[in-house]
Parts: sequence; structure tokens; C-alpha cells
Amino acid sequence: MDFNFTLQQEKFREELREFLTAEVPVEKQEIFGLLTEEQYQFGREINLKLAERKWLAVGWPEEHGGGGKGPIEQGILAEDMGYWRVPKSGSIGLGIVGPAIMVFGTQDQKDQYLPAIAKGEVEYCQGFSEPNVGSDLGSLELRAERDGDEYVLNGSKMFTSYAYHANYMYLLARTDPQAQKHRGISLFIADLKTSGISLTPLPYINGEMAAQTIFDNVRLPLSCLIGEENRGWYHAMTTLDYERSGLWRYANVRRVFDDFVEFCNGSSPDGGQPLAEHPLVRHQLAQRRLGMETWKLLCWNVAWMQSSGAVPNSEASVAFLYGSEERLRFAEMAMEVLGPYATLRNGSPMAPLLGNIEGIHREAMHLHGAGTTEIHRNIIAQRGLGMPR
Amino acid sequence: MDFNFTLQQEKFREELREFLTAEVPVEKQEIFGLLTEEQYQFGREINLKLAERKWLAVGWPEEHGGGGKGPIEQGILAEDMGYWRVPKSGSIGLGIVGPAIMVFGTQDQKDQYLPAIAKGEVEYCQGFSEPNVGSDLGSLELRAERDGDEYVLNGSKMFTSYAYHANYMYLLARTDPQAQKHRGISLFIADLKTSGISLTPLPYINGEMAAQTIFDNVRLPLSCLIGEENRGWYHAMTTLDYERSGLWRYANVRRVFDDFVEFCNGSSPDGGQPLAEHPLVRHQLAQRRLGMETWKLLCWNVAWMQSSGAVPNSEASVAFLYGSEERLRFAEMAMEVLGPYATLRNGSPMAPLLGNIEGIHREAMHLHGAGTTEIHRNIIAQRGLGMPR
Amino acid sequence: MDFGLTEQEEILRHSAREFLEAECPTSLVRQAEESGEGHARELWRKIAGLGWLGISLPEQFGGTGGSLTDQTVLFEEIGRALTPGPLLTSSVLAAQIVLIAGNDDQKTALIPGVISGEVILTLARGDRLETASRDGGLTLSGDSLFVPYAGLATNIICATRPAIRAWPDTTLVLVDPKAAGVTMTSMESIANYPQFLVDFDDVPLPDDSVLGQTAEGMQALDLAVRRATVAQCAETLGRAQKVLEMVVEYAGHRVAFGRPIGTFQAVQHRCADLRVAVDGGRMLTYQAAWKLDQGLTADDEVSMAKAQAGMLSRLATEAGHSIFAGISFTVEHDMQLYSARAKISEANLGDTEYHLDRLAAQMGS
Amino acid sequence: MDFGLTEQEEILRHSAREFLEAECPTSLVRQAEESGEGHARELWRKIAGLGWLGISLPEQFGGTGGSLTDQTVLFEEIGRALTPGPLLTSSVLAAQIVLIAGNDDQKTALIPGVISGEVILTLARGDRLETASRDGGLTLSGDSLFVPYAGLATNIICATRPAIRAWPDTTLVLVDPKAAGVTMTSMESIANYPQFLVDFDDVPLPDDSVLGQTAEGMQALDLAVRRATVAQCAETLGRAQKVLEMVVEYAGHRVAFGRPIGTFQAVQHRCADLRVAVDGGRMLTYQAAWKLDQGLTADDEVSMAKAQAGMLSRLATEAGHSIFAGISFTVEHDMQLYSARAKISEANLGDTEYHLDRLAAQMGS
Repeated sequence: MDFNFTLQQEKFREELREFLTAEVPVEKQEIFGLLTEEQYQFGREINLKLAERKWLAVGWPEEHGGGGKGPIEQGILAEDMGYWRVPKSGSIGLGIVGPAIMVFGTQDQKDQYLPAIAKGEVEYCQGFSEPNVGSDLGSLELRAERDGDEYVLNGSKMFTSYAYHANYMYLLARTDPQAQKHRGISLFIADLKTSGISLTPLPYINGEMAAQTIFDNVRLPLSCLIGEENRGWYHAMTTLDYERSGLWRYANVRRVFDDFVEFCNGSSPDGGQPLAEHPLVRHQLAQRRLGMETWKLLCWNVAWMQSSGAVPNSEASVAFLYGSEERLRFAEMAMEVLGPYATLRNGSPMAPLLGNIEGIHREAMHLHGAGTTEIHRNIIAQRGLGMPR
Repeated sequence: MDFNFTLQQEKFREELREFLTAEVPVEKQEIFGLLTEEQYQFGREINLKLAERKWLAVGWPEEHGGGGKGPIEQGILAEDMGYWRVPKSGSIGLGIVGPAIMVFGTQDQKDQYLPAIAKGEVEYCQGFSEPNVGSDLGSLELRAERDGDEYVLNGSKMFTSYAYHANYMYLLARTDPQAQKHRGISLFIADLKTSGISLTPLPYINGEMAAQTIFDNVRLPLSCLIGEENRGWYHAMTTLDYERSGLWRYANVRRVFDDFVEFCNGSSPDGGQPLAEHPLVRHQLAQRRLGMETWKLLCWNVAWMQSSGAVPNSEASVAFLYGSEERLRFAEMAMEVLGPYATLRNGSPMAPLLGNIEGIHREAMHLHGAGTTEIHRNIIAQRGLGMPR
Repeated sequence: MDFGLTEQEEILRHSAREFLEAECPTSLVRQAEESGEGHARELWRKIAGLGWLGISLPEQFGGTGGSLTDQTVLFEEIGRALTPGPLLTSSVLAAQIVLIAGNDDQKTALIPGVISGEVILTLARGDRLETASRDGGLTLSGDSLFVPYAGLATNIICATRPAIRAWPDTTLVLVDPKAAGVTMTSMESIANYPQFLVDFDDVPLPDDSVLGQTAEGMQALDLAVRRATVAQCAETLGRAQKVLEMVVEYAGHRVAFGRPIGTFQAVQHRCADLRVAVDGGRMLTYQAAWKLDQGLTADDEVSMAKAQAGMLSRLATEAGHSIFAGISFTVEHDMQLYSARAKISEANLGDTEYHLDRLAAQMGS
Repeated sequence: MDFGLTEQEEILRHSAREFLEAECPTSLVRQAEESGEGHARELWRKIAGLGWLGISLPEQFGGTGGSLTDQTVLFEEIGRALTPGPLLTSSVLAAQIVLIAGNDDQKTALIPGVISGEVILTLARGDRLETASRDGGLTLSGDSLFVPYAGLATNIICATRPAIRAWPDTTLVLVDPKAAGVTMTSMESIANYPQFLVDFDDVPLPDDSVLGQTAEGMQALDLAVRRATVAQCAETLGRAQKVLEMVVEYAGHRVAFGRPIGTFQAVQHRCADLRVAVDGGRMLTYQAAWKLDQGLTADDEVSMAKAQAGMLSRLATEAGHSIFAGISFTVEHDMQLYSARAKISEANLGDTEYHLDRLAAQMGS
């Protein structure tokens, strides 16, 4: 057992922190529930600067433009970026698409896509969910029909985060409607400028502008297929387990928690003792401190498994499920402690913590990322514990 | 809406309380987790005295030896007996068997069985569960084969509470193995002295001595069949909903809760302020006060439905489920507040509240009465909310 | 003992539901929200026409003189439909203060207007509102947070304390929101209705401004708050019941893994747990209403109902977002309307913690 | 960063499990419990023979000199098998006090015996134990509650305070349980092992009774308690893991409604939640052990591990009794052995509340 980073890893973290301190002033940090276009663009700039230092894809092999380190370093990056509230961008390319191409892509695809991701030059969105398809991805309906040198795509994708900023969509489409449901699906990368792709705005309650993405006779060259035809579902599931440590999400919430503790230590709304001295608040803060520590360790467990060559599977679900629930517990707790003040949004008089508490509470309603909490529990029970289907 | 009893009902309650005060001294009251034979016998004596006043079956029609009142009065009796911790006996005959016979029994059966129950002279046990059959009663295996003027029973019943005190068992047996599972079951009353019935002791963790009941070629006359042959499962389910207000169970726990609040108000283990003044304890006591109130109202809701002629179904499950979980929440809370002292049993030096806290915690592990908590949730979802199977 | 509704109450429930389903679709709710006013004037007029603003106000002023049970039935429906507008604030909370503390002139001047919808009252509280005597009259200074619908209000009732004495010597005064020295700043929040920081800068008060006796407003305030709290519990109950119906309905037809998600035990059990909480909430809320109607203080009952409503709100919110999943994270889906209101109701009129604390205070030896 | 076990640790785990599965069936556990001693002498001898009583005690006294990680691995297995006997009390908690506070003579006199199993130490605490000087020597008076295994102990370590000064001036003294003036009363509880109320009536103490310096025992006590707490967390973890395996196995073959109950989502999700808690508990417990091994104080880490262990215990108990249902309510079923131990562990060495409070104390500005 070793709960320390190596000296090199510690050094990387220190340098990263210096970089963030210098490059990301407090006023540019993201606020929960309030991602502005300006902040988003700023996040991309930071990515470019990280890429200059080979830090953006620090865990990728150097041949693909990465830093040549491993999952622990990538975890350090995610944790520190999240904690420093750098407006998020680029995570789908870096965390999901890149690893998939490394495993299943051709040399041409690797050359075409990977360095651009590592350099922070492109943004990806993910096209898995559809209007009628959520947790049960195997039932997806968007069709991709082979027509000579092209695939022709028709259908639509739902809940496309980053759609308005992305260059490419990483998507699953049905290539064989006759096959058993998981066996007729393929994985593609689609340039969003391709004719026939259109977006319908789909605003989220956390302030994000997502989209529904419509495919109307969209023609993609064969080179857009990633891996084997009809094996896409299996490819996607394998690589989904890659960047699932969830450290970014953890750290992003942890930062608000730490700010909240500081707030409670310094603030006494009734003019008496600080909030943190109220026995009930004290108790709740300690409970969440324990919850946050547990969440952190479960995330690092996933990163450690990756670094040791293992493929986390139910362990990633453990970390993700725990995180979704802990985030909600914290949001509810903070709401409770601050009373009506907690409901105030950024910009309102008296809004505590820049409105982050109100924002994180909206964010916490996102109980369904990478599958609902029910799906993660199914995975833990069936894959993790071997319980019967 | 009316949350009051009628004047007559209030008068009944007052008289009952006078009776209990006079007849059940504190030292005879039941302690959780510690039902002695002496206490049990005392409970039967009290039943006989109640019966003399026509109070035992106060809600039954007078023609069957009852008091001629209704479910509200029966609820008052259950609540006060539970709160006064009268050692429990006779509840199966009174609450389940009697109502079943009233609905499905012949005149002979009514004459034979009902007055004896109303007089508190007989004790019943229930034979539903079997070694391989718990929640899924429709799968029960104990056979009853018709042989001339008799049924011949073979098989065994599990979890027979009161087996060692009961005169009769109210049981379900399979009379048609060819029929679909719920349609081949019949309802019987078996005299436990019948040759071929034997008991294997099955001690419970709450100190109760239950049994496994073995049937080896047990011959019962046809007159032991209650209702129609092969309709027993439906008969049993209908009548199970009768005495399901759960007021006795509620009040029995409520009494310990009230005693616990008093204890917390008067006791200060560290020599400082009373336990109840500690903000966390205060908070938890208020939460459980709210929980107990909710439990009480949900129980009375069932009694009220019965009194208004409705058949509670999912509502009984709501009350029962809530009660099982509230009892556990209270037991855990009390354990937490009292620390190691809570683990002390009746008779040990320093045991608080006569060991009732330790006892109620063991009792609270009984999360499966009248079906597991899962089954009650299924019933609420499917029958109460009409969700699909 | 009777936990059923009377035939009249059933008719009230039924007609209210029918009316609101027709006249208050969520499109209207969204319009009211987006307008920034949290108010729908046309609907308000119709509601006034139905007599809802006087549901539990005396007949002598044009009210219906109904019981608190009636009011509870109605506010369940109002909550269920997410009905916009200051119904609770003006016609329950503030109107009750006038009714309890005011003199005949004040009642006659205000209550009929509240009932007809032309007068909109709101309440400003907080321990920074101070009245002082000057030149034989009173002046008001200080500020108050979270004042609901202050922008629409024709009159603000201020619960003030005297500048030189300590709480709880509450003096209730009526203030014209257009008076010189009154300024309002909008407080943007999760709430669907506007709330304001209202500042009073040495506002002189006319002679007939005091409601009741100087320094004797606490009791009226308490009683009005108690009645408003019960109405808010009813709203919460109505919303939770509606969320339960929405998820049950959705789970019945949304298919995953080849069958409706409503067949999955995890979904069923979430719904069952919500149902248990709704049933408990209903009993507690009606009990509190009934006790107040009996003229009992019902402190414990109101606190239990409100504390449970807070837990019920959370359960409904979590069940809704879990079962609707992705789609409920979009602005266009109605679930978010319910969860925003759940959260603001939980925080207002004393949050769960506050009411548990009041309850605990009654449990001491 | 490495959360895996070394090959040696894996071997330790494997051999401990194999040994206990063969030598410590639950029939033996029940025998030990029913004997009233909570002890199995034959097993104790074998355990001593395997060196387990010296797992983290120094080699110079005959111990293995292993790390706290080793100790944690071992106590997971000890917990899993419900191993009876004063392993934690004597060989961790009390032995560490001697090791940290004692002088060379005391260590040499006691530690080898602890490791061989011939010496059984226990600890008596509580603020009613007082030492006073008389005739040039010390005497001990007062009583202590919940003293584990006092009936078996060859020596009792008493954490005492001076009769005339206030806590925390702790003086640690060794007491012969057979000395005149020492009386024991059994405290019957949910625990599977005997605990005693031990009364000391003016017990004269020999000159070499004090461990370390008079009034300087607090630090040794703290450090020993911390190590024992980690061992107890490991036991809890082992038990919870075993309960999880038991219910998963049972749910795989117990049939209801025509299929194994393990196919029901409600059962699966209970198991999944327990798995999440077990995983979290494992990380927290090993983190605490590792930090202590690094010579760090690890106050927060120990408190987090213990507080989480309390929650884990409850979850395992509830999952076990829910899934086994009826059968787990019988004495003959093993589940009750696990739930009794879960509850006593939750209460001992500082309950969840106590550790959350310690944690909170570190969070102040």
C-alpha cells in the first residue's frame, strides 16, 4: 500500500499548481450553474497552454502528442483542474475518444485525430443517447447505411453536451438492424460541419446549452468508422471505462465544499458563534468531510487500477455512483445550513459563495450521467458481485 | 376531517386505562427481547379479564361474543394494550382467524370457534411460511389430500410463533397440486393436539421460542376446511387485511420512545446538561417524534378505512412498511445516543430503561413481518399505484 | 375519527383541479416565471372570481368563510398546478395578519380588496426593521430580505421592532410601497416568483398605519404564519402527489431493456417510498389544519407537518430527477419547475431544522 | 500510489483465511459465546503458535514486527471469521500501551507472554479510577465499566487520574486482577465477549506498577487506542465483506416467485450499496493504517475510518436481515452473530458521533 504520489508526480503537481495560479485568476474560475461563453473560451485557451507543455494529454504516449506519463498524472491533472475550477472543455476527446482510437483506430485515424486532441485544438461531443434511448444504449435507432464509399446516417441524438462548441461527434449508430441488438452497432466520428447535421437547442437546468442533433441523410466516408463494423457497442463500452476516475468532478465539488467549510468557519448569520460551531452544522460538515474523502479515494482507486494495467469496470461505477449521491448530499446539506440564502443565485444581493451553492444544487439533479444510479447499481451487482441477471 | 374520537370512544379509552392501571402493575409489563413464560401467562389472564367486560373482541359483533363496537374501538384497545406493554397473546385469533371465519366460515364453525376467541380462551398460531416459502406464499408445498371424510396433511410450516402456547393453527395447505399456484391452496384450522403434529424448537433472537411445525400424516375432519376448497389463498389474503392497523406494534414502540425521551430529559451521563439538551440528541428526538406521529396516523388511517367499510390494502402496507423502518430508525438512534450503555441487557448493572433499548434493537431486526419490506413496496407500487408487474 | 373529505370538499377539489388544468397549464406557469413578475394577471382575475382569495376569510368581507380543511384542499390543487401569483402571501399570510391584528377600518379597507384581487399584500420581516417615534408620528427604517412579490404589492405589512427596545416587541405597520424612502432590489434565486430586498429609509408612517397595538403584533404574526405554513404544506403535498403521478405515468410507457421502466423494482420502490411520504404528509397536514380550526394552538402539529414537507420535497425531487433522468435535466421538461418550488418551499416559513427545533423545545421535561 | 497488497500480504490473507475456515467454524464461535468466556483456549494456542498475537509487535520480544498494513490484513480475516478471544484487547490495545509507555523490565515481563498467549492484558478506563499516594506507595480506587475480558486477564492496565487533580493527567498502572480489593461484576450485553464492571477498593499497587511516568500516560493511551481502532475497523470490514458474500450467495439460490431472489433489483441494489460501503471502508481503513505506519498522527484518517465503519456496520446488518429475512431472526442462523458484533463494534473505541466530532474539531479555521 502506498497513498503517496512519487516525487516526480509531486513535482508535476507543484508545477501545475504554479501554472494554474498564474494563468487562472479567481475571477475567471467557473461558477456552478453559470458557464458563460467567455468562460468556455477561456477554458479552451488554458487547454492550449497546457498542451504546449505536453500536460493536457499528460498520460498519453508521446507518439500521439501526449506527455508520456500515465493515469496517475492524468488524474492529478483532472483533480487540480477541477479543484481550480478551470472552465471545462475537451474532456470527451481526451478521456473517451482518444483512448478508443488508440485501441481500435487505424494508423491513419491515429495520425488524423490524436495529436489534435492532445494539442487541445478540437472539441468533441458524444452521440450515444437518443430521444427514446437512455440507459439501454443497445436499443439505439440512429441508422448508418452503407452506400458505396460512404455511410448514410439518419436519426437523431439527444442530450448532446458541447454540441455548439464541438468539431466532431463520437457516435454510435445502427449498421445492422437485423442483428441482435448490441451486435448491429458501429462507432463513428462525424465532422459536425457535414451537410445534413443540424442542432436543436436543448438548454439544461445547469445553464449549459446542449442540443438535440438531427441527422438527415448525412454522408460520412468509410474512414469515419472506428474499429470493426457492428462491434461498436463493445468498443464503446470498453473505452468508456478508461477515463472514468471522475476526479475532475470530485475535485470540482470538493472545492465548493472546502469553500463552504471556510464560509461556515467565518460566518455567523445571527451575529453569534460561527456557523461551523453550531453542533448540527459541525456534525454535518464532518459527515460530508468523510463523504468527500471516501469519494476521493474511490476515484483514485479507479486511476490506480488503470495505472496498474487493470480495467476498472464495476469499480468505476462504484466511484461514479458514490459521487453522484455524495454531491447531492452535500448540496442538500449546504442548502439546509444556509437556509433561504442558499437559494440565491450568482449576482443577487446576499448570495453566498458566489451563488455556487444554488448552482451545485441544480447540478446535483444530474443523477444520470453515464447511466442512471440504477444502472450503476445493476453493474455493481451483476458485474461486480456476479449476481444473476 | 375529524381527528377526535367520539365521546363514547373516549369513555371506553378512559375505562380501559383505569383497568390497565389497576390490573397491570409496572413490574408485570413486557420488556423488549425478554418475554418470559410467566409474563405470557399473565397476558392471557388479562385477556380473560378483558373478555369478561366484552372488551377483548370489542369490535366484533355481539352474536360472536364481541362488544358490538367497531374497528376504532378495536384500535383503541390495541393502542392502549401496546402502550401499557401488556404481554401479548391472542392476537392471531382475534385479528386474523376470527374475521376470516366471520366471512368464510359456516354457522357451525362460527359457533365453534368465535366465542372461544372472544372469551380469550384459546390461542392460535399461523401456518403460512414454510422452510422454502417466505414472501411467495403461492408456492407453498404442505399437502392436504382428501381421503374420504378427512384431509391428510404432510409437510412442514416454518416460523410458527406462539406454537408452544397455541391450541390451533390457522394454516394454508396445497389441495390441488395440478392447479396454477395460487389456485390449489386451501385454508384450514388444525387442532395442534392432533396426532402427527410435532414441533421443533426455533428460538428467535428476540427471546421468543417459535417452532418449525411438522405434519406427518395428520388427519383433519372436513369441517376443518375454512371457506371453499382451493380458494384458501384468496380467503387468506382478504382477511389478512383486516387486523393490519398495526396499532399494537406502534404503541409498544412508542412507549419505549416516550420513556426514552423522559430518560434523556432526566439523565446527564457526563454530569453536565441532560442528554436531551445536547443539540444533536435534541434534533434526533424531534425527528423521531415526527416519525412516531406519522406512524401513528398511518396506522389510524387503516383503522379508519376499516371503520368506514373500506378494505385497506396498499394502505396497510404503507403503515406496516413505515413502522418497520421507523422502529429501526428509533432503535438505531437510541443506540447511538446511549453509546455502549445501550448494548446492556436487562439485568446487567447500568442497563438503561430496563434493557428495553437493547431489546428493541433486536426486535427491529424483524424486517420481514407480513412480508419483507420489499414485498410491501411491491404491493404499494403495484396495487397502490397501479404500476405494471 | 374521519380522515375522508366531505362531499363539498370533494367538489371543491374536483372543480379546482378542473379549473387549473384548463386555465393554468405549465405554459402559463412558464410565462409568469419568465415575465419576472411570477404573476398571471388574467388567471388572477379568474381565481378571484372563483372566490379562492377569500377561501378562509370571513363572509362579512366577501370571503367564503371556509375552514382550514377547505383551504388545505384548495392549496393542494394550487400547489399541484404550480399556480403563479401571491395567493399564499396576500390572501393567507398577510390577510390573516390584518384580520387578526387590524381594527375594523383597516379590515374593511383591505380584506375585500384582497378577496377581489385588487389589493395585494405582502409581509416584510427581519430584525433590522425599526420604528421610531418622531414629531408625534412613527417612522420606519431598515431593510428586509426575501420580501415576496413586493414589486406587485399595494401594501407592505412590516413587522418591526422599536429602535430602542429588544425583540420580540413587534409592531405591525402598513407601508405604502410607493412612499418616498422605499426602495426595492430584486433578489434572484431558485424561486419562481420575485423576492426583494426592500430598504426603508426613514419612511414616515401615516397615523392609521399601525395594525393593532404598538408592540403587540407578535401573536397575530405567529398565528398568521402558522396558517400560511399549513397552506404551504398543502402546496408541497399537491406538488409531490403530482410528481408521483407524473413519474408513475412516465414509467408506465418509457421502455428500456425491452420493457416499461415501471416494471423495474428500483423504479417501483422509489415510487412506493414517495407514496408513503405523500400519505404521511397528507395526514400530518390535515391534522394541523384541523387542530387550528378547533382553535387549538397546534404548534407541534404545524411544525411536524412543515418538517415532513421538507423531507417530502426532497424525496419527490430526487425521485423525479432519477426516474425522468436525462430529460428532467432540460429546461423544457416540467420536472425542474417542481424541483425549484420544492426547494424554495423547504427554505421558507421556517426550514426543516427550524421546525424540528421548535418540536424539540416542546419535548423537554 | 498503490492500493494493492504485496505478495506477502496476499499470502498472509490467504493463509489466515484458510486457517480460520478450518479451525474457527461458527460452531466454535457459538461455543465460545455460550461458555460465557468469549474465548476458545485451543484456538488461542494455535493462533499464538501462528504468531498472530505478535503481528505488529517488535521482533526483539518474539513478535513479527509487521506493519499496520499486515495487522489490518490479519484483522480483516479475524473479523470475517468472528474469531473469539481477546486478540484486539490484549495483543493490540493493551500490548501497545506497554510497548509505548512501559520500561524495559515491564516490556520484557509482559510482551513475550502476550505474544505466546500466556499473558492476557486488558484495559480499564473511565474517569472514576483514581490513584492516590499512601505510605510511599500508590493505591487505586474507583470503578471502571465495560472492561473486556477482565475475567481472563492476567493483568489489568488501569488508566487512572490522580485523586486531587483533574483529567487528563493520566497515570497508567498495572494491576493484578487477583489482588485484594478487586471485584468484578459481569455486564451482560449484546456483545459476544464478557465485559465487566471492575471495582477497585483501595488496592495497594507494587512499586513497579506504573507504566511510564506518573501523569504522563495520555499520549501512550491515545496512540494505542488509535492502533486498536484501526484493527477494529479492519474487523468490521472483514465482517461486512463476509455478510455481503453470504447474502449474495443466498440470493443466488433462494427462489421466490419462480426465480432466485438475487435477480430482484431491490436485492441487487442493497448488495450494490453494501459493496460501495465496503470498498469505501477498505480505502479508509488502509489509509489510516498506512499513515500511522508512516509515523504520522493520522487523527483524521482514523476517525474517518471508524465513523465510516459504524455506518458500514449498520448497512451490513440491515442488508443481512432484509435479504435473509425470516431465517436471520432465528438464533441458529449465523447472521445474528454478525449483527451483534456490528453493534458492539460501532459503540466501542468511540462511536460514530464521537469520531465525527473529532473530525469536526480539525475543520475549524
